[in-house]
Amino acid sequence: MTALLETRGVWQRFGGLVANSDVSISVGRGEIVGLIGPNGAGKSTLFNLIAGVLPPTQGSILFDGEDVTKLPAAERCQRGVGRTFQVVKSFETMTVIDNVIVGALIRNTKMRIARQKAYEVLEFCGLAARADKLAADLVPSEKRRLEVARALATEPKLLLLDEVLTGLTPVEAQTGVELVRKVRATGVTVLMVEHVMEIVMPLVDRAIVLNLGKVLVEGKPTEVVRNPEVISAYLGDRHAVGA
Amino acid sequence: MTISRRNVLLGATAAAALGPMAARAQTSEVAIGVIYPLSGSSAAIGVDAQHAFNTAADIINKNHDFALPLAKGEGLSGLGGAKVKLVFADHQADPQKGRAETERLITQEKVCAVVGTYQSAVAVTVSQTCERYGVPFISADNSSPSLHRRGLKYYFRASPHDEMFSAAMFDFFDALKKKGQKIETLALFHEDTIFGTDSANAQTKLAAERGYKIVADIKYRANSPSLTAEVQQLKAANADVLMPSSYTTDAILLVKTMAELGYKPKNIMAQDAGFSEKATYDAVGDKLEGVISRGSFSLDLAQKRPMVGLINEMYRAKSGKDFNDYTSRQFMGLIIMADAVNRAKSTDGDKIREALVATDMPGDVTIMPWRRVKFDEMGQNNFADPVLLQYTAKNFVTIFPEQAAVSEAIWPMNS
Amino acid sequence: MDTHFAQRRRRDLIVAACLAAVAALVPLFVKDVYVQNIMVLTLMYAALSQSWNILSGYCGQISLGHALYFGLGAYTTALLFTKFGVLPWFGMLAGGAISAVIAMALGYPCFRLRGHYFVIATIVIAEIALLLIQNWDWAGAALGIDIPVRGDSWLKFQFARSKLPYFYFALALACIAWLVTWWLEDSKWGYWWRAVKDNPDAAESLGVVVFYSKMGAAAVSAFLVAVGGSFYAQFVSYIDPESVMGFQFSLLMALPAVLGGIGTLWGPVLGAVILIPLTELTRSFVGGSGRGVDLIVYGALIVAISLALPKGLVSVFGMLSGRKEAAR
Amino acid sequence: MTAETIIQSLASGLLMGLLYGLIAAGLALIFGLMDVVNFAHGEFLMIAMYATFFLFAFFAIDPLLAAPLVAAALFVFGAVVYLLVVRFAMRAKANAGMVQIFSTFGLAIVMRGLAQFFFTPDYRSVTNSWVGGKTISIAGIYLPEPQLIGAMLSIAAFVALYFFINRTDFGRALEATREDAGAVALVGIDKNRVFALGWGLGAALVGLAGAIMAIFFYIYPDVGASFALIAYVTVALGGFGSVFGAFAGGIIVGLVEATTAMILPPSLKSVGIYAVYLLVVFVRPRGLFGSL
Repeated sequence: MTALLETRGVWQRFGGLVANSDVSISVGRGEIVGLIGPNGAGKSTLFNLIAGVLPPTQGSILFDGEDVTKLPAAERCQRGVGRTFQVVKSFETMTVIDNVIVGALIRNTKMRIARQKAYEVLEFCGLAARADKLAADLVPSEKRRLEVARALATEPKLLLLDEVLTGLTPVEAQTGVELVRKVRATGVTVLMVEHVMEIVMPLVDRAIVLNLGKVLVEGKPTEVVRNPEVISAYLGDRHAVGA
Repeated sequence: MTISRRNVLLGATAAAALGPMAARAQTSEVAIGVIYPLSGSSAAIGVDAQHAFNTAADIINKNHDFALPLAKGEGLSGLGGAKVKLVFADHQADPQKGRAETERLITQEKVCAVVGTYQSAVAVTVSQTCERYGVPFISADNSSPSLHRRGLKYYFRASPHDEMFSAAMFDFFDALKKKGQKIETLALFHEDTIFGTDSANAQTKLAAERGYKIVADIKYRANSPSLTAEVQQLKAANADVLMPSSYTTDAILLVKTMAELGYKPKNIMAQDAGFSEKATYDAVGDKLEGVISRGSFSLDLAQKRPMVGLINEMYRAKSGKDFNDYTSRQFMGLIIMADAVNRAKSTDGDKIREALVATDMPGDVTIMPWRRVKFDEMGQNNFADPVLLQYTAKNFVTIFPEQAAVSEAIWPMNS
Repeated sequence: MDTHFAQRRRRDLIVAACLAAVAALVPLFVKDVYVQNIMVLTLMYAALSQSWNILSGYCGQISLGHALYFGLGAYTTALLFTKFGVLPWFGMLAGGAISAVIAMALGYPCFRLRGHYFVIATIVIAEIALLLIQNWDWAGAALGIDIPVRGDSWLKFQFARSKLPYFYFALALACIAWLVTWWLEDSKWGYWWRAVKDNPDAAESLGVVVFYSKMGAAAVSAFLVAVGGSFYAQFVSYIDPESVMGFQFSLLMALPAVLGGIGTLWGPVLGAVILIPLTELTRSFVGGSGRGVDLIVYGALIVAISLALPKGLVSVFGMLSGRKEAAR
Repeated sequence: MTAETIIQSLASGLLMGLLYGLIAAGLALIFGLMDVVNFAHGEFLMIAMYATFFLFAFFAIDPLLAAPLVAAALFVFGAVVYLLVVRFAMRAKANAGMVQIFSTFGLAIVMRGLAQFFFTPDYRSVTNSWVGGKTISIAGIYLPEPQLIGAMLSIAAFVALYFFINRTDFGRALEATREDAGAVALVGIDKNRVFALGWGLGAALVGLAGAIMAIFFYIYPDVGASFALIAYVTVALGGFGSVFGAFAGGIIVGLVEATTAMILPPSLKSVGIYAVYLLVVFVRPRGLFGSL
């Protein structure tokens, strides 16, 4: 079986700055993959390339066996890529259920069915009680979950999670971890970007570490955390040299 | 006539409750609607017009010894001495509002006639509305020639329109040419609304007919922040006569810009508007020595007809300004309308209309240099001879036609 | 589970139907043409503002150039009638269609712009159109188009004195604009537009093609505004560039929605019902002084309402859409 | 068309452009400071022109001498407008953009009404001022002195503005407040004070422009409308948030206007300006030098 997502030799340059160089990764169906790395490693850029916010300077991106390199974000969503945003982007003047309906509408154009679907997703994410609240009135952890709910409503094959667990209290983070597991249990593949390794390592099947725009290592989380290159990348070169 | 004490009391109470609106019920007043721009960018015109109309109403309603219809005696004798009551409305230069306000004047204020409007575009809808209600309308100061050619029965215009005005200008050119002056090229400078467009159309047609060459035809945007580029083209063309059709704002800016760019036109023959406004001469009068403007009024008529000077004094007491081309026509508009109401002996629209159709007023009982006031079948007075006025020594003097002229034209203005 | 929501929508519909029915009966009791005229204008502005609200309120693309579509509707109808004898009913549809197409053609480059850049682009495009018409001799240039009125005729949609036919047309137009909004509010378009307004990036990630959403909103909005313009041409029976395409018109169209409550179903109606009679009455009864008092009153009112009630008058009248209200 | 007319056109266009830049500078500053577009900008100009006129008419103060006085008066006026109106507009949590647009637009209408009420709708002009109507002729090219002075003042104002924003403590405070109003509050800077001063400064710039404009332009309650749209286009063309952009935008607008009038009928000359604006933002959606 082919991988669900594959990037082949992806480069992204912004003027003179190289954000991603020759990144080739793949995500198999049903996996939870963590994309980690220190600040400025190019995680977010790669994430945006996969989500279709911008096309790569070079290289190609395959999703579900098809080349989607040139497709815009909305089209990728249509094909089954759902995402969340690192800085939460709720539709603030809309209610929670309405936020999710926007996502659900891509699969169901009948309002009644879309609403039904949105409600189910909210229950799945534990937000049903908040359905009629304005998104602006949610607390930050609820907003994160709303992002996930919205993306899930588009019935994605691949869910891209951008630092959904960062900045949460341990209890909230644990709820988040369980939600991700539940999502995977429904057959959705998950690719999650996290800056803080400790949170995701117990969750992911496989971790890909980016550093300076390149893939440093990839493998099982337990192996990756022990990899000296990863440690020095996280601690920083200066520190490594100084020590 | 006996009036019971009770009725007086009732009347007073009603008047107190309803304010000025109660007055309309009494037959001792005849309401005439006056519709002008009283706010917005041409509010200055409307405010001056109010003074002109109030002056006319004053003359009608009080006893004055002028050889003007209705001046002697108080009120309208044909209606038992009823006083003329003016109801002012603001159309803000918007045709839709002109229409709505006219309807209000007719249906709510119960006016029996309407006078207006300054802007020709508004005159279109005001006259249409009057037509629908069978209420006579006098276009006091609109000069667009298309207005009376729309087959309206209740439309009347005592003053000249642009074609008559422009024809006078070309008559003047022809006369000068006969005297050996060289006039071959003309430069038209006109704003882009209805006034400038109509004026330029008439001038273009006349120039072709009479064999003058238009070397520059510059249409500019009204209230433009700068006229530099326009003036350069005028300067490059350097025609024998510059013929501007501009409102006050643009007239001031035009003259200032010409001075700044070192352009002294050989002659200026202006289509009234800004060039008959006091504000223009207050601002740039020193640069306008010798400018000629068409007009339908001249204060030097007071030399022949003293009442013109006296009435002007009355107007000045209200407004602080002399009569100009607009305010004089506005004044006459009300006099002519009131005269018709008086002769109709009724406030019925059709009767007033018949009286207007029958109007035949000799020129010397007006304050205008007109031959007479008599409307043709389209409601246009073709006897309203325009005059050409030249600005010299801070005054306008009539220079054309010869029978009205008080002095010879200075030509060219800048030699 | 969505009963509250469904109830609210049904209630909106019933309230609207009742209001329309009451409005339809008003002329039976109010015979004064001046007052009728104000009612016609109020309904017309309610319809225009409701239509403007679709693009600017729901979809968040603030246009201060909608006079363009209004003028296009008015000019298309008037030109087709005076030049080719095409009845205004067809002119109305033609004007609407042309406006919708032009709105999309202009949207193509403009919808990339954001914030004030977009607002200014809408203003200057309408200005360009105004200047072009003002200089287009065949279309009457500055002289405008005088639509001859020869008696009453439903076919030609012109009536010499009676305001009633205009009143009922304006009422119908306001109802249609309201119904279209009501219907769109609970359709995928309505959801997409609000999503686009709140956060275009997030909307795009959920499969909403932001660009098409804006195009759709622009087309619907322009079509309805143009029909309003056609109506205006028939109602006033004279149009000239300044009076149907001037910048003032774009503002007048936006004001009822802004003051009533932008992006809400009832805002434009409420705004128009309060604002239009007020402006007409201040002009008629204060404006005659020639001292600008009407402007002071009008302007101060705009400042006061926009500062005191940023969500519009609906927030006072408790007419915010039920879902939001429940949430507060 | 001779070379001379072309040069004259461009020279006049440049002078006019610098003046547009000066008029727009205050708008650019205010926008750059707090993302608020002042829709009453044209009316600020109108007030400045009236102030100049009355100083001249009643106290015989020449507009050139009056300019600093008018600027000072407008400074106070701008600060007061901020404190009375804009401050509240900026607090709006819902529909912030709309509230700003329409509260300043309403203010514009009130100001016009008040001007009509107190000053009457009559057209006023400053006559016989020192430089009014005077013109310098170089090789057949005429450069009117008032516009020349306006142009120099415009350059000086932009240079001063540049140093003010980049080199003074207050300028840095403005910039910092713009970046993060919450953070500056922590270091003891009062946001409202800074913004009020910013509005005052923006209005003072309009005051300078108005004093110069009064020398060669007519004055009446609606005069601002002629310049307001040009000022907005100037700022947007240069790019919101860039004061230098407003300067460049002004020059471009002036030159485009002059050029268009040579090619098309002059009544269409603003079409040139608008078309250039559209072309620029279609290619660069944030204007030439914009950061927002």
